[in-house]
Amino acid sequence: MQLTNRSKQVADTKMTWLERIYLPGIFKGMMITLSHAFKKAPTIQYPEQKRPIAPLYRGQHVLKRDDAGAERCTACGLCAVACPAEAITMVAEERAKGDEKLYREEKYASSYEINMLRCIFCGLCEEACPKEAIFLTDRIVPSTFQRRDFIYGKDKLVEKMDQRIDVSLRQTNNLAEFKKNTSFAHNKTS
Amino acid sequence: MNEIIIVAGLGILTLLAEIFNFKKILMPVIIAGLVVALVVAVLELQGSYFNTTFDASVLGMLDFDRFATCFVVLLTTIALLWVLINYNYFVDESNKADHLALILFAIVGGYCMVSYSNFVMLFLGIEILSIPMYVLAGSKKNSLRSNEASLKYFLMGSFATGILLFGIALLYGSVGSFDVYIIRAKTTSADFVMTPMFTVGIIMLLSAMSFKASSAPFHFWAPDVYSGSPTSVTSFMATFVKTSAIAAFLRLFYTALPFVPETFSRIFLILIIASLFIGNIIAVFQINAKRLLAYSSISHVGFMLIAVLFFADPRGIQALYFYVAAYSITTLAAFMVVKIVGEQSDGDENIFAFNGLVKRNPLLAGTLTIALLSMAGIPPLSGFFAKYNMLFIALNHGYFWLVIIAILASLVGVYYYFKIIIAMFTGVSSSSVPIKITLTQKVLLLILTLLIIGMGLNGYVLEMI
Amino acid sequence: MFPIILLLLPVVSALVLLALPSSISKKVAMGGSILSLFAVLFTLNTLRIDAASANLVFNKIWLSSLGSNLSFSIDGITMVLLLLTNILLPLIILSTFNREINKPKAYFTMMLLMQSALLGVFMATDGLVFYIFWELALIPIYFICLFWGGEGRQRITFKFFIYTLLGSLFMLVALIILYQHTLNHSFAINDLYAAGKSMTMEQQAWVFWFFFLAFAIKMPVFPFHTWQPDTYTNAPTQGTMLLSGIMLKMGTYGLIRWLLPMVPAAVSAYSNTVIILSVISVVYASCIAIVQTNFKRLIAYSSIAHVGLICAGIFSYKAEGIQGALVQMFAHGINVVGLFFVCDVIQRNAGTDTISNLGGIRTVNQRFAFWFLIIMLGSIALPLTNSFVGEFLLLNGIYQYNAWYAAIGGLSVILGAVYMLRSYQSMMLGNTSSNTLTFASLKKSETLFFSVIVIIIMVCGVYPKLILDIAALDVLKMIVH
Amino acid sequence: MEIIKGIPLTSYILLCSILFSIGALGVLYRRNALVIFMCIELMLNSTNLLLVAFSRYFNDTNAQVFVFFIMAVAAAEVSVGLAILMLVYRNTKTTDIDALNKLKY
Amino acid sequence: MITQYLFYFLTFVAIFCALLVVFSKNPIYSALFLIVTFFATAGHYFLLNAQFLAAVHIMVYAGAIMVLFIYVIMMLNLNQEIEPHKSSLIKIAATLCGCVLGLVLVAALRETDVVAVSDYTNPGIGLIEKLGNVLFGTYMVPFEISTVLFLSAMVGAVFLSKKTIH
Amino acid sequence: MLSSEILYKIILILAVFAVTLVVAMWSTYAERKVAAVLQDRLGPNRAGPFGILQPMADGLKMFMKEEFIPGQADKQLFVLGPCLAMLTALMTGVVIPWGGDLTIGGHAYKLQITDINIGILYLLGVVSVGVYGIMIGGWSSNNKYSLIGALRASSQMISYEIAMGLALISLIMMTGTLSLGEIVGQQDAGFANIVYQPLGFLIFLICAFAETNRAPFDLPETESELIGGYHTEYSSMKLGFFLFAEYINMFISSALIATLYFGGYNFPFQHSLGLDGNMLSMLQTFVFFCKVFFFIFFYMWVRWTLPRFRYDQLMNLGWKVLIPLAILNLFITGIVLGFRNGFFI
Repeated sequence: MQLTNRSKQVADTKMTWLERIYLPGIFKGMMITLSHAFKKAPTIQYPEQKRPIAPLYRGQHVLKRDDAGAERCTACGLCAVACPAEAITMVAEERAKGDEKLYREEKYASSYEINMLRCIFCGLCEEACPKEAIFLTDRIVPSTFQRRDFIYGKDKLVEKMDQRIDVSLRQTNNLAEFKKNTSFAHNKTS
Repeated sequence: MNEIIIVAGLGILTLLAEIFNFKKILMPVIIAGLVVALVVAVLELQGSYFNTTFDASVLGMLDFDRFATCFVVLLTTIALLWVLINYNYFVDESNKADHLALILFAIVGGYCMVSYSNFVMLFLGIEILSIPMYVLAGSKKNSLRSNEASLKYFLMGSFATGILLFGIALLYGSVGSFDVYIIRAKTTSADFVMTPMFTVGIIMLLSAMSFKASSAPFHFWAPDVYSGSPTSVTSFMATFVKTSAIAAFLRLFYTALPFVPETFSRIFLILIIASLFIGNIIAVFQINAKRLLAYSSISHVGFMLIAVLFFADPRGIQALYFYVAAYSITTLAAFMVVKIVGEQSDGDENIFAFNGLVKRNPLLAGTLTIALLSMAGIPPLSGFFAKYNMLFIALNHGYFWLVIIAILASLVGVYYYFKIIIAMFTGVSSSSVPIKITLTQKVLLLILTLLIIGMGLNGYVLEMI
Repeated sequence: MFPIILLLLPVVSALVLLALPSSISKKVAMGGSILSLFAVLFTLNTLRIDAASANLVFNKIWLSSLGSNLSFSIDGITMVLLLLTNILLPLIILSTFNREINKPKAYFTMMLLMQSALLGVFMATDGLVFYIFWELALIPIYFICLFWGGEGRQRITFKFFIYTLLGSLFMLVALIILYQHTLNHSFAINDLYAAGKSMTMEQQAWVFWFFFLAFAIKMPVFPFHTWQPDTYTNAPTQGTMLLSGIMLKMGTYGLIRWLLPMVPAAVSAYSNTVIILSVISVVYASCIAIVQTNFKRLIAYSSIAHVGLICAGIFSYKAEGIQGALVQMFAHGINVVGLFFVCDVIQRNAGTDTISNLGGIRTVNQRFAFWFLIIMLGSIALPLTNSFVGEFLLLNGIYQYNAWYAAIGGLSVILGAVYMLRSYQSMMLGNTSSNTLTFASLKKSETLFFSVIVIIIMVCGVYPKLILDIAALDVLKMIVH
Repeated sequence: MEIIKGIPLTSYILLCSILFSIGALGVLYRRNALVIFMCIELMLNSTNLLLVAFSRYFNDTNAQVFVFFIMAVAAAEVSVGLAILMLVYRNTKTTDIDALNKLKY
Repeated sequence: MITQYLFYFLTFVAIFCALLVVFSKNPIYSALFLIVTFFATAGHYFLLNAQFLAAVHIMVYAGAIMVLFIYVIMMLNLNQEIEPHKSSLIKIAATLCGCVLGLVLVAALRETDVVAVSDYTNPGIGLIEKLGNVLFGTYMVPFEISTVLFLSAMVGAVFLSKKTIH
Repeated sequence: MLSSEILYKIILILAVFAVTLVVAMWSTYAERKVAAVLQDRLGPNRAGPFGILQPMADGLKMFMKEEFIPGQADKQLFVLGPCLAMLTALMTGVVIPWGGDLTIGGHAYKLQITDINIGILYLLGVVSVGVYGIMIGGWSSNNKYSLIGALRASSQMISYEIAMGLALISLIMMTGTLSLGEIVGQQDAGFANIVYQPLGFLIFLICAFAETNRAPFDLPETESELIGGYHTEYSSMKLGFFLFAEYINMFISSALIATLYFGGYNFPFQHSLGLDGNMLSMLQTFVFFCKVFFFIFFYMWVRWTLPRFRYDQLMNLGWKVLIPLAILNLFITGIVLGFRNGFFI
């Protein structure tokens, strides 16, 4: 069964004398390597140069706040259910008096963790989220030395008020349209 | 020199046989080659051909005088007989070519040892002979005994080589040459003073040479090595190697240092007496036939050294030549039988293996009996004439007590030789299966027997040299 | 020519014997030995006609570098022993008829080779050749004893071998010493004689004692006899016969031919010692023979006694002594072979040779007792038997040397009579024992054997000149020389 | 050349004797076949040095050629010797020569 | 002057290391000290103006022979010497023998007055040209014969090292 | 000896050492750079311009690393190993002629530390001793991989030394001298030796690769099977010594190849340029280093082209191919020389 056209038929033929002394073969090989010396190196100097990334690139998650700065997440758990890698865990809690500024809903996630080593960056959490709370961004999850550092808590996931993260870059028009639909509860302003 | 070329060529041919796969016809070729070497040597002996083919530079190192040529004839004969006797040994041997090549190279070494006229050749000859022997002693690779024999032989042999070399160096230091004739001229000149260095050198040379000839008290290796090595190899050691060593020993004085045996006669006497007694007395307690023959060979060296001591006697060299010849042929015969019998009893060469041999194969028993009687010095076998000559020479020089000692020692010798004879004739063997031997073996046994009987009765060998 | 023919005849018959099937070995051996006998008789004839005949001498260049030639010659003294050997050998072979012999081929070959070697010893006139045959004679008898001997033979035969070898090795040294003193470096007997005479007293003494050691062990003379009784008892009958009948004479012959003329000074100096030894040997052996319980051992000891007397006679160095020795050697050979055959017959029929277990054989087998009687009387030197002449002459010779020695030596006759008659009495007379009841009658060959022996005993006893004449001239020559 | 001036030949002879004796001592003293073998090499080496010294003081090339041959032979001997040692080790798992006692009666 | 100091230094190194060869517990140390001894000897060769031999000595002994030794030690993994039952009696006897031999040699050779040639007008004896001429002239035969030696050593070593097939 | 000459020699020795070390240091850089170039990469380029200071950084790193000696190791030998490797590597430089004569103050100075008459033998001797460093290091680590690496190294080096020696003997037969200075001088007069000894050159080249444990003969330190071979247990500067020794060896063997087969510091038409002595010497030295650098490059080039041998292939190549070839070469050389010298006529 021929799968590609690049396969080569191998035959156990006896080598000729010239082949057996190997020198021409070696010479040929040397020339091949040498010829590569004159090719342009395709290296990209990373920190300085960056490759363009795909518009749909799915990188590190972010838990969005609403415009007032309250966390959108209501700890419904849909994202955790949707996660095929079971990377998301959370603990829900009732909003205390006086915290209305902090949490948009009456219920909130007192702890929200994503294990970045398990996460496969499929984006299903994003799709499952009814409150437009979790989004995947184009940021790269940085490497660290310890395993535990890859379990991202709210400290790393929730966006800082002074460094708002623009998630619109990856949002397709369809999605934007869909999310603008006010018939859904989450788009209602309180 | 011609023989050296022929045999060395044969050796290389043997190695080529492994590559080009003509191992089947190897044995006949080698036998033919050895026969040619023998014929050439005999022709050289008669002075008719081949004598002037090499120029003086060759002769500066090797001197094929009558002494050398005679010993070459003897050595070639021994080698030829050995190869014939051990024909079977090589037939079913997977390393046939290796073995044969080693043996042939060893023969070259032997030639060098009997014909050297420069110490370089003596040294090289000894080594060329020894190195194949070290290997062959261990050629039964899975046998611990063979390994041990090889290692012991090797260590002891190298040690002796070291001593030999130091002796040569000291000799050189006091004389200033390696050439035997120059040494002779210098040492026999009137103004030669024996310095301590010269003396020490001579003593070291003597020790090393007596080691190679396995004379007591430098004999420790011999019994172990003889009994541990494969029987064929042992027979080569006991005949060819010993002949070469003794010839080299004698040649040392014959060519280079004619006055030494007289001056150092006390050392010689110690060697002789120690060999005679240690060899004979320890042999009495042996139950392994090969070990027994090893000790007996030590005692024979004692006899041979008598001739070395008195080599200046008009019959000294003749007597030694005859002794060595008789001893070698006899030993070949004895070992041939020991080997055949040993094979029958799964490599066990105890004396009990010979029990009732006369019923199992009268020819073997007969040959061994004749050989042992000859070794014991019973007339009219060749061994008698050999010993007779030695006693004669000793008496000639007034060493009456030495003769008495030799006689007493050889009486002890009779005891252990007869132990085997008695075992053969009266012992009850564990198996009564007749031992089958091939026609070639029969013929060889007969030839050897005739040689043992005939050599003494015929003055040819004695007067050859 | 004769010597070599005599030497080779047994060898040839041995070869023929080897080639033929073993069932007829006995007959072939017999034929061969009889042929030898005829040859020796023919030689005797030649000797009588012309003692200087060239045919009696054989000389061939051999090991010239060793100074040795193959030289043999036959004179009267030799002739006696040749005769003895060649007469005894057919008899010894005859004694095997009606006996089962294991491996007959080898057995008879050994015997014939032995015969050849013995003849060589007697005829050799070259030192080295003599020595070689001397040793060569040892080999066949050793193997005969070793292979066909009785219980414990390994040790006993070995002792025998070592003893004799020791002696002969010393003889070799003596020969070499003599050889070195010869003028023209030769082993020829006359050169050796000359050399021996030219040597100093001390050298002669060494040579003398070395030779004597070899001969004394072979004969044997006290105190070198310890190998002998055991070996005689242990060897097969034929071996014993060879040993006692012929081999023993090698020693005495050696004394006459090789020792006495070789070193006269030493002989005259030491003959006294030797004769004393011999006389001791006579008395000692006789006394021991008296207390023997085994008949074979008894004969062995008697043999020592007889030989002792012969030795003493020889060393008296008188014509009578030497003549007597020769006659007695012949006579003893015949008698002792007869006695051993008697012993063999008894052993075969009664199954034992212990004297006390036997008795009354005469009542069972009268003819056997008769044969035994005559042989026994011959052995104790009754007048009209062959030994009488010998012993008489011997004692005469010794008497001329020293009367006391003769007197003590003469005891041997009396003591001999004592032990022989006593043993005859207890074996042949008296009551039959369980062992002797079934004593079978003699076979034809046995009768033949005994009759030949008895005839020789009688003839030589009655007409000793037969033997005396052969050697008389040569003995005189030797004494005068 | 005055390079060896001031050092008598005797010094070299003594040095070589001492080295030789140390080698011999080692052969007797040690039980390990390998070390014994090394000590034998030491002995050969002392001989070489002695010959070279002689050659220098006698102004003779022969001795140096002899040394050449000794070296050659030593090399050959080592190859065989080590092969033997390996062979023994393969069977006994030791190079202690005291462990080799099969050949006593 | 400097040659004398060199001589004594090299002598000291040679003897000291030779002793350590004998008395080191570990075979590999013995081997290494032997190499040092060889180097000291090579230094002596240089002092004696035998440069060619010195180089060959290093090549053959240090470069080939001792490498083989160390190779074998490594292969057999003889880390620590196993000499459990070496009786002290044998040790003492051996030491005695060695010392006696040394003493005898030294005593005998102490007073040797070898007549050395006084003029060293021919300093080239250690040079390769001279050696080559002698080796391929006078010593032609031994040179040729030594090939037999090497052949046999080679065949022997190969034969011994081959695994036997049953 | 003149004191100025001694001073000159000392300076020269120091210079050669310095050059050797510098070349070796930058060889490590060159290796990575060449590898990158041949593999369409950029290679080190962070430390300094084009990463030229990379060796410094590496060296610094080596020095800063923890000294670690395994507990079961033989302490003294563990330290001795790398030292020996380094020592023997450095010793080889003394006989190589780096250029023509320099005339300073009317006195001619050779650009060669010493021109001993047995130069080639000296080289062979030192090279043959070089294996000890690796063997001792590998053995004393008390680690299986190290031991196997050491065994491989020793057997490989011994095996290939023979072929190398034989190839050199042909050369020596032709030139009739063992002195490297003379060999170079002869090539000035005639052609470079490569013309006469192409086969010998090839054998020498291959053996040089094997002797320096360079790919494709880097069996003693195969990462994939032996985790680094004899220097598995080494760290810090001791490892650095081993690596360094390898690069020095590479440098020296390149220099040797250039000297023996490519005319040394000579270049065609050098005398027709009309330069004065010192200028010519400078130029010659420059040319020589160019040749050397080419061969260093060649080493690296081969490393990134050819796959590593299997161990049995290595031995087969050495014993069954190279040695017979070298003997054949010797034979042919002998016959040709015989004809030239009229031996057969």
